[in-house]
Amino acid sequence: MKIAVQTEPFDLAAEVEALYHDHPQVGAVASFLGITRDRNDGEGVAAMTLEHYPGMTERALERIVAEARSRWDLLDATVIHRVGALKPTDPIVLVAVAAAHRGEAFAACEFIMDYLKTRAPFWKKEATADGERWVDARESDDNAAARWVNRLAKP
Amino acid sequence: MKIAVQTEPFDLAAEVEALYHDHPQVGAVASFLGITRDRNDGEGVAAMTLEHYPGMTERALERIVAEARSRWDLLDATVIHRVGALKPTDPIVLVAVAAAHRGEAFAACEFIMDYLKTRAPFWKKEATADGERWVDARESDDNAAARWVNRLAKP
Amino acid sequence: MNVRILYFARLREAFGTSQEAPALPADVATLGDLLDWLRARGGVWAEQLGPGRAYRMAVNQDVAGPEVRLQDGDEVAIFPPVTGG
Amino acid sequence: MNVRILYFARLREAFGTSQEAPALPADVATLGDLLDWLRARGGVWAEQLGPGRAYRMAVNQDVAGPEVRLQDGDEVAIFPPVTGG
Repeated sequence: MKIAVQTEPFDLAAEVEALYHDHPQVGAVASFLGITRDRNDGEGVAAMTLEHYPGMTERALERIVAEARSRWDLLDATVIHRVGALKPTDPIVLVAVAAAHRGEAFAACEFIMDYLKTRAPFWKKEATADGERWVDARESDDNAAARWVNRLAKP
Repeated sequence: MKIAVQTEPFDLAAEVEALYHDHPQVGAVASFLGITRDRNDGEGVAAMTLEHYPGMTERALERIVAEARSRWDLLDATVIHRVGALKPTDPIVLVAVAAAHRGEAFAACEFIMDYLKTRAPFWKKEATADGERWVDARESDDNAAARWVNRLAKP
Repeated sequence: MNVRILYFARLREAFGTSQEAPALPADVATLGDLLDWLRARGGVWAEQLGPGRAYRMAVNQDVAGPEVRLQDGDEVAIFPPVTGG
Repeated sequence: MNVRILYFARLREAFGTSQEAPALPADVATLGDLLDWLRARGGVWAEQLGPGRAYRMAVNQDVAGPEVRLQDGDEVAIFPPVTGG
């Protein structure tokens, strides 16, 4: 399991390859890349700054991954989240999950993202033509996370 | 949209980057990598050969991706499937889907894999200690694909 | 009527051929008729395409059922359930 | 009792500070008491932590509710709903 919070870019291919290269029992790697967009809520976004709560962030991510591993039969997982200054098309977050079969890998990858969005202490500030603004939390993210509460595995 | 059937390895990072690099409206790329395992149905697998139906394969993959695009609001998608000789830890298939938001990207990526598994004309032959054997189709794959029939989007 | 028939994977090996282009008798009008005609060869043909065996068919690269009418020049394929991905 | 209080994002900016380590009066026993004590400062404190405002709290890096009892040396954090990913 790898959890990292960093300002530097990450290497998608190297991170995914580390999950299966020496692990011939891995049949499936589901991964998710979150990317800085140039628009949000109808406004142009020129740049973004990501703030976090050092210490609690890593702890929260570790717990989310541990929860995923208790729900599904996973072989490994990696979560890397960037902080600091980002611009449109910059990757923000990578979640990659290795399992023997695809169902577990897909479910756990989406679960980790949904929980990360609602439980890991990161905050986005966007630079728009009207100045800077803190991004508001979305109800749709709460709903996405709530889907998993009474659901131990995929339907 | 990119569909490819090839004997050569593919470059995960380059394929994923092509989906978002010049497309600042992309906020999410969900991807799936299927990898050759060294065991299947309790037996060791030393190598694998993938056969396909040239022409129909590409057509089937194009239809599956078109169906995904009609169900979800996607920005782009790539499917690359290898054929020929493969050994454990070799990637077999890449499905990568770009969208503005993660829910669409995850759902479409899993949908494409579930349909590819049951509708695209590929056949695996495994080399085991007891000789070669054709892999049998799995009922679990039919069930996974059937989940989508009455489901236009994620719950 | 002439059609081209392709065989894949387990069926290709069982039949010992990857394709053939037979001239079909006049009473072969549908894919189901073609299957009957192939089964009438007996041996592996009757066995592999017999009741209870799992196989799929395509006409001109689209999955097709036994009711589909064949036309001169069609590309027919017969293959096991798929196992890619 | 001494605790360290961290503020993040919108709240850090509103309060004009990222942390403080106040000596708390004896009647501040829980996180809820601490919130009352902060609101009693008035101004942005009363406003940002007032009814209807969305914020979250953590004690020693675990999300916590107002009923949680504070102990000397605790690390308390108050922050807006999270927006990462």
